[in-house]
Amino acid sequence: MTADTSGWGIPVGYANEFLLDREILDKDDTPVGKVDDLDFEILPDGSPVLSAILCGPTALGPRLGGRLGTWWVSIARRLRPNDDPTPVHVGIDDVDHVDRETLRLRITGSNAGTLRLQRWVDAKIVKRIPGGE
Amino acid sequence: MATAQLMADEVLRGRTTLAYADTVVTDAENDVSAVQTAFDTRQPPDATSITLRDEFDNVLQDAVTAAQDLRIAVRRDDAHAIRDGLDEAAKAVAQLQRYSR
Amino acid sequence: MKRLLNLTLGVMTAIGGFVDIGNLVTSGITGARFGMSLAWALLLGTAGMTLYGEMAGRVTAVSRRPIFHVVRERLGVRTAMVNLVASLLLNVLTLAAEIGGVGLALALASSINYILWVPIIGFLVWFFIWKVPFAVIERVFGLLGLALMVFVVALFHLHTHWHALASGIVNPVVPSGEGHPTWWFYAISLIGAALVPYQVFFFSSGGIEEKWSVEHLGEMRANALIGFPLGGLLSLAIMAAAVPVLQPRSIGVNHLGEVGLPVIAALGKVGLIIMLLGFFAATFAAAVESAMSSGYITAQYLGWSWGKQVRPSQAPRFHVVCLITVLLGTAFMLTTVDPVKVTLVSVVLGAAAIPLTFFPILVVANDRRLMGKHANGRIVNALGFAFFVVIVAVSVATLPLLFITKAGQ
Amino acid sequence: MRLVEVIGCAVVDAGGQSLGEVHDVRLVADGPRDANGRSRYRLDALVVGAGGMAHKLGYSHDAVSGPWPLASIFRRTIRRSLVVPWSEVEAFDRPTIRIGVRKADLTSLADADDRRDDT
Repeated sequence: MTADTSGWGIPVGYANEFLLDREILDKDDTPVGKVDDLDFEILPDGSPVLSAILCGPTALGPRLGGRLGTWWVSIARRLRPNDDPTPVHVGIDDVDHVDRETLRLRITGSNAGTLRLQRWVDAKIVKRIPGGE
Repeated sequence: MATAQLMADEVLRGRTTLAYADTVVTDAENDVSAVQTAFDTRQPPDATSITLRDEFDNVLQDAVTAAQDLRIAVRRDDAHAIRDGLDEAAKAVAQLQRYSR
Repeated sequence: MKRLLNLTLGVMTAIGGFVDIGNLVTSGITGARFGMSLAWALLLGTAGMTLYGEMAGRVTAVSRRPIFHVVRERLGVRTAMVNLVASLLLNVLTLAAEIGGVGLALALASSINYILWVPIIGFLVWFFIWKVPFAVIERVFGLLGLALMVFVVALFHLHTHWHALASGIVNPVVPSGEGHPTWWFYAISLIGAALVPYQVFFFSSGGIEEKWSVEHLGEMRANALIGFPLGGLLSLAIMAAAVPVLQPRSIGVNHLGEVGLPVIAALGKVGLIIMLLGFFAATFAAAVESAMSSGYITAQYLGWSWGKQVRPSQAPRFHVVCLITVLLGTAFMLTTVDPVKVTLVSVVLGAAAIPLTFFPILVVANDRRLMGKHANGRIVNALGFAFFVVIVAVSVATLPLLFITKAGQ
Repeated sequence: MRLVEVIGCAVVDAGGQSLGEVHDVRLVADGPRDANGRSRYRLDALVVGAGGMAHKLGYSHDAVSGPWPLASIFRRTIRRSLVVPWSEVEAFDRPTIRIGVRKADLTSLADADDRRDDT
């Protein structure tokens, strides 16, 4: 359709086939989450343009749908510091490239804001078990 | 019951460890007494079956006792007692088979 | 030379890893009760595990990503969530059964009631996940599990009627006095014992932990194509050994101790001790593997970091899921449920859940964008699809049979 | 607008005929440039109708061609998936999307011209 190889390495594609549910790795190859949802901004001409990758339990919940989804989101909100229902946004400028399996960031995971739960679990549980340093 | 008999045989032939034999025979004893308990809790429908039930219960009781004796003998590793227990068990099994026909 | 050693190690650990409490119990029960008339189910299950194990390993090595990523990408969040929840529940059930199995093995060795061993075993399982390197767990227990070869030796020492055994395998007949539903229930239990979901996840995630890539395809294939079938052979030996010793005396297998009677009859004390070592290693390894499998699939579904290559503080959520699984499994065993019953139910439910995992594997192994020239060939596809139809049928029949036969009574 | 709000919406064509639910979207990298000078992804079209599962599994692409007979079954369901350009959307009021064209004027996902350019 187009020879333009801009974008993130795949010029034209379907969300389910190259982006949604893919693993997100930071620039050091550390897993930082999954592409749980996508956020679009609507341009003045009415066309939606991808503005962020959404990540984390509050993004996943609505996709599960039904009672499980609602329940999932309410638990996830409680685990967040300020009961904030907005999921973690990974800005499109921080994305390096995608292939069909992974989405790679140009920043480290700690800057992407997706590792809050991991750090909490580490500090509150794992570090307190002998040998958990 | 057959499990306990086979196990006791192997004990006599010195082919097993006592711990293993003890565990197996204890389990077997529990199984037999579980059968008896299950049987005793059944409500017999009429007078003839009450008599029959009592007879069969006696036979079951013999089996339980035989299993107990075997277990005790095995635990003490007493060859003589094990042989007695085996005889007892064989009788109980023969009776059980008569009733199950 | 080192390569060859690795290969042998891999194959042997696959044998040891394949056999767990499920195989011990189902093979023992069916051999004692049905002779060799259900050997076909064991062989079928093993063939299926080999086929799909190889496929899963190939997808893992080529894409360098474990299977549960693929499950979510291809099945979508919701169906994958169903698979995740089902697999997690099964892992807890399987883990409980394995912990019970280790307890029973220790009880047979010590005559101390298994229930007293359960908390200690639970702790040890967690400790191994927490501290012991992956390769050590896999190799030490895989190799010790080979002690179960003693059943093969026993088979040669017993007065085995090889001809009758073989004809039992080739012409299966439902023994008189046994109902067809019961016979089919145990057939499913044997298929399920070979196809436990955690084994697929562990095999694949373990490949990532060992850094498999396309160059390791040969090693992976050898593990799957030699290891799993030999593991199946071991199960077959357990079944066959029960036939001459237990069946004529109509001894039913209700406890792990009865599974071992043929070895005692054939080989005496030495055989008994080796066998107990095998029981212990096989069930303990499986306990560790099923608990880790929970951590693996949860982390892979949600995109967390996982595994034993990184320090616990780098994968804290993975370790917490493993810990919770161990706690739940241990607590369940402490309710004094019969480990043998738990085993039967877990293998049968496992057979019902496995299509959700095998289906995406079969599809992805056909995706040439991902697999390139390593995609499935025609023969593998034909066999894979045929077996998939079989397990779907099994999965549909499982619950009705479970209730009709009251778990095979 | 989150993708989850679009997925699952029922699509109704200009004649009032229901086309099924949205199960995927086509993204084309021809939007305004981002901070790194790359074109941003624009939501170009909705994929509507049966075959969501088959599409997700990968069967809309030629590279997934087995195993028989699953491949041919899934291929057939994908033929019933329609591609609806976003520019045709007239009203987006979750859970319904109204479009300004008729079903007959839409292309099937299987005929979309970008299917074979990235093997």
